[in-house]
Amino acid sequence: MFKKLIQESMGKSPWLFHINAGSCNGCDIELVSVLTPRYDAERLGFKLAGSPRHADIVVVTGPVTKQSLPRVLRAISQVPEPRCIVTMGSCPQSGNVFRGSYSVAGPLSKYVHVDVDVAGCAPKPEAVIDGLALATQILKEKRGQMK
Amino acid sequence: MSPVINALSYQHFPIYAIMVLFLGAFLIAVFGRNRTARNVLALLSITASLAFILALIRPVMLGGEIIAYWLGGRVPAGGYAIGIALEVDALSLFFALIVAVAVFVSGVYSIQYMRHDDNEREYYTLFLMLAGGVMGLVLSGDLFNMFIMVEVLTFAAVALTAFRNTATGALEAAFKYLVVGCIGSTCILVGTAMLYAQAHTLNLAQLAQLLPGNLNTATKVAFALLFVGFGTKAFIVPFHPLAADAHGAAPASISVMISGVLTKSGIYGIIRLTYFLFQTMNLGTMQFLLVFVGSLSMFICVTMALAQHDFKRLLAFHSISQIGYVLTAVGLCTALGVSAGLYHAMNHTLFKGLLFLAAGAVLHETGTTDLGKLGGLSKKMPHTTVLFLIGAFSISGIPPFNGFASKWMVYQATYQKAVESGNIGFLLVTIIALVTSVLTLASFVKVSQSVFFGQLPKELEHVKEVSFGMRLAMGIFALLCILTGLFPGLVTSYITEPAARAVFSVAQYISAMGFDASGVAAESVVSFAHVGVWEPISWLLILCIALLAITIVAVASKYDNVSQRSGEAVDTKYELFYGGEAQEFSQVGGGDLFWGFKHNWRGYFDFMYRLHSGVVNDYALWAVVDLALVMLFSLIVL
Amino acid sequence: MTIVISALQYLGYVLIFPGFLFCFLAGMLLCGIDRKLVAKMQKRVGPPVLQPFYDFFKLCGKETIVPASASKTTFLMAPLVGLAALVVIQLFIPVFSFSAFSGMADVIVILYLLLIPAMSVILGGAASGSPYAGVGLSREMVTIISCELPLVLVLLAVAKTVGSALGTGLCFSLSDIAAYQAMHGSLITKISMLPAAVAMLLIIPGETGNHPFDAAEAETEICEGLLAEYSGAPLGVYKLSHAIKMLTLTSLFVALFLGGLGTGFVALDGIILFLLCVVLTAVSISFVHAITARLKIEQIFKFYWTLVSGLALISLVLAWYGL
Amino acid sequence: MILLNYIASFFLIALGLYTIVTKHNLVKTVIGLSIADYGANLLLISIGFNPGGTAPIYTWTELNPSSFFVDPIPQALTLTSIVIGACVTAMSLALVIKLEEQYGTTDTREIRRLRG
Repeated sequence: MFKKLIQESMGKSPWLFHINAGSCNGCDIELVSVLTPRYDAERLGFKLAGSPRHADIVVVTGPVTKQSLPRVLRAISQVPEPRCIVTMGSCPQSGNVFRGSYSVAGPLSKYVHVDVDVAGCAPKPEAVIDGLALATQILKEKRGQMK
Repeated sequence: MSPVINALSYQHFPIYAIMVLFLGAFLIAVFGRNRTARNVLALLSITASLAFILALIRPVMLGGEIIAYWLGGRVPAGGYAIGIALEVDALSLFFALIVAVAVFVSGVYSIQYMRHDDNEREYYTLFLMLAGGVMGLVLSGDLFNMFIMVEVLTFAAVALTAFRNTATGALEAAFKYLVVGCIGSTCILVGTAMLYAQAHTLNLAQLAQLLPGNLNTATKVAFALLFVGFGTKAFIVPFHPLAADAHGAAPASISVMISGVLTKSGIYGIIRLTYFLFQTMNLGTMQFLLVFVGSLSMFICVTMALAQHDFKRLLAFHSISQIGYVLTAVGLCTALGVSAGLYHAMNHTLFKGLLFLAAGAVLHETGTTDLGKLGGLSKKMPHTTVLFLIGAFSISGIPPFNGFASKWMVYQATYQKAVESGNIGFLLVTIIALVTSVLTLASFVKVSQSVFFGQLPKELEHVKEVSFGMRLAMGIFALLCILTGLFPGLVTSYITEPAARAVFSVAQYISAMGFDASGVAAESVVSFAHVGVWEPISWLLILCIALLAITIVAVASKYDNVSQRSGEAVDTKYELFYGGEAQEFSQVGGGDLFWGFKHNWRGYFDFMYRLHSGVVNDYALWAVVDLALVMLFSLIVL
Repeated sequence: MTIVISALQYLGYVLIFPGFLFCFLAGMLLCGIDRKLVAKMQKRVGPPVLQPFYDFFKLCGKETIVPASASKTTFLMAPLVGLAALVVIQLFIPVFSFSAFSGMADVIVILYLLLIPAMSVILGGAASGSPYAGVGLSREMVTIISCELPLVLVLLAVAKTVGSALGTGLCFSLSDIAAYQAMHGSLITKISMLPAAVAMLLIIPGETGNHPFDAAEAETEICEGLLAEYSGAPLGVYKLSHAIKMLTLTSLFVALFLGGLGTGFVALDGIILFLLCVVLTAVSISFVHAITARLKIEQIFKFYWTLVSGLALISLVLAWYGL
Repeated sequence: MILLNYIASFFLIALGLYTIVTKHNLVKTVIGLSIADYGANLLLISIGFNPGGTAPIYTWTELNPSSFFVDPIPQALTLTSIVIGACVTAMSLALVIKLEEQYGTTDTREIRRLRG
């Protein structure tokens, strides 16, 4: 019973940790707007956590520059299992307008398994919420696969 | 009765308890070249002294007997005491008990702790002289003997403070202590002389019989001189900077002696002086003096401690802060207050001893006590950490350790006094005491973060746990801390209340020596009634049940199934979170940990820092000003 | 046989009411209601009221990472000790006329018992070795110092008021305070106790570390401070402790100032207590949270040692002169 | 005559304290301590003085109610006190030498590594 309870809870209380991997700040602002009264993602249990140790979902924005790559990977590795990685905006998926730049190491999926991609430059808040909701479902599944 | 059996009667135990220590000092000075002989002699004499004192508990503490012992059988002739006397009532025995226990543990600790020092023979000689001096002081029934013992212990303490004279500040501390200590001793001598000129006796009991009611200018001045003299021994404000210097510079085992034993002898002197010799404690103004000085010591020293950067110096300031509690509670002149004060005095010896020994263990292994250079020792010295935490919780008054039990009684006593006397000043004292307690906690959080938790500096990678002997000594103190905290009822009814009752039975004290006590009021009705309730055993039981229940739930739900780094492989998962950066050494700690607090008090701290200038002339000036003020006070009030 | 029954009864107190189960359910609900209320005040929908339960169970299902530089035993045991100590405090606070373990601890003891959960957070954080925890520790300790002075003044004021009314001079026992209020009505109806009650309301968010006094666990600047390295179940236990602390402090307020509203039926009293706690939480935690921004640590100290202490001192002086 | 003794003894004590408080040289501080000590000793010996009394040296049989002698106790006390004073002076001078070696000065204003 407890296992089921925990698995259910896993889908209802996803805490976010936001990593800026060289973003232009457009997506960052959109992510914050998701938590504002208008969209209020907290009604789904979303909360911004201060430390990766507390997080369930890592939201990465920006094209993953060479400077930020080791830091992003380190922070992601410090998130306890089960965890989901969500890329937000087109940059971490493809590099967007920064593609081919000498300083860009992305896309992120070259280095870690990315669970959800939310495309757009910047994605609409509705899209972000949709992507995060999808991530919570994946989180729940991952929890189910754990012992 | 045959002489042998006579010599084994407990009547002789007080003098034995003193003499074994001095004899040990002498024998070590003569035969102490061999390490084994030295250790055996030292251990034997401190154990014997402890045994003699423990054997006296039954007749004196429980039986209520007062042992009057005339050296050489020279009993008073013609109503005047001509011989040297020892007089042991429950109060003396209480302090002797503290002394004996502290000396014993400190001695056990010394054997391992001082192993790497040279001149160990001199160390043990002086150590036992110091112990014997304090023991003689608290068991003496004679004012001049008290002076001699004060000189012996001051001398030994100064020499021991300077013992590691290559360490920073040891000589300086010793010199400052010597100067102000000698001013104090001279005060005691002059005071003794003036009392002798008036009463023509040096016997405490007879002085107690003659002095009250016959006060003139000379005796009033003598009171001030003796008060200041014993004040320097207790290091109460304004003598606290010397305590900080001396405790900080001395070896840890001697810091235990200075803070646990020497300061108590000062408190003992003040109690004897105010409650017995002059019997002035029923005066409101006299209570004010003690409570005022006590509260001042309590508060100034705790704030000074918060600003310290050195482990032992911080402990030294706390030592005086706790002595402030004792003096405040004793100064209330209520049965509960005296009992609380004595209880706290005992607890102070236990937990402060433990903390100093822990500081010594850190110094022994790392070679420094600078809070800014230490950190993360809990992984290297787990036992010392646990023992230190027990001491820290005790001194900060976290239940169920002993500091809480006695502090709680102090609050009860001060607040009760405030309500009974209708004096709002005592209310302020209660508040100061409570706030001091939380500031104490704060500075021990600072120490535990700066020394035992946080990150381990590279230079301390080689540190090991201290040897078993040192841990044993700390363990004894820790065990006593827990026991006296868990059974406050037993401690108060068998140890502190007889002692407190003795404080209020001056008439018995006088008549036990064979003097006429008809002029002195008989023992007043003494009530130890509390207002509050606190049952540590039940609390602990409930806590254990709760903790057990939580732990069972936690273990059942695989709480302890944690992932932890295996092997030495570097895995970023188990690094600390540094905002994504690689882990590097960054220890948050040191003296200024509580900047949020200090910022608001910066004016006060700047002022205090300028005041504690470290120049010996300034401290001497404080002593002289204090003497002048107390003299003025006693001339007006008494 | 009777011993077994009474032992079971006490075990029931510890485990069910007013011990664990009650603390767990009521504290979590309180926390959920608080979050919902703050959301409503900010014109948001807000999380479901049961959100703290979801958070707790989710955290139980997460991996617990012990950092390589942490002292494992302290790191893992500190949350459990803190939780147990909090539950025990709740046992000592009477539910109106009913008190599970009366005559075992008085208000001064409660004052000190409240330090144990705080110590558990501080030591647990310190044991993790994180510098964020070091900064958080400093701020947490200063917050404790800040709250201590006004809390002491409030408790002394109450002790004096009840004591002089009962003729004993002073009264530290919580059950006596409850009994007095049952006879003479709540203390908050006394003019002299009003400033103390207001002070106590301002102390509650400070003691629990809620907004705007949460400098110690500011997640935006020092990554939740002391809790920065905690993950999984131990973090869940800390979140639970935080929720129970809200319950403990609000029910302490009820015991000190709002006694005498009980009915005599324990179950009903429990519900009334909980409702009062909800109201108090709404006033002192949610409302303050919604309208203020986080204070700096030195501002917290100043606020408590001047304004709040001043209020409590007024009460104490009024009580002293019997007004 | 005896009054002069008392005045002198308190003057000596005050002088000693004055020296300790105002002089910044370690050796002078030690001298101040000694002066204060001498003052105390003078006070002690004056207290026991009876004008016209003989030395308090009697055998048991010689002692009778009419014998008039100075009080022996203060003399014993003074002796003890002098011995202690000598020890203290020796010790403090030893410390002064060591301090001079370590700090390179005997000025008390420079010897303040422990402060605050």
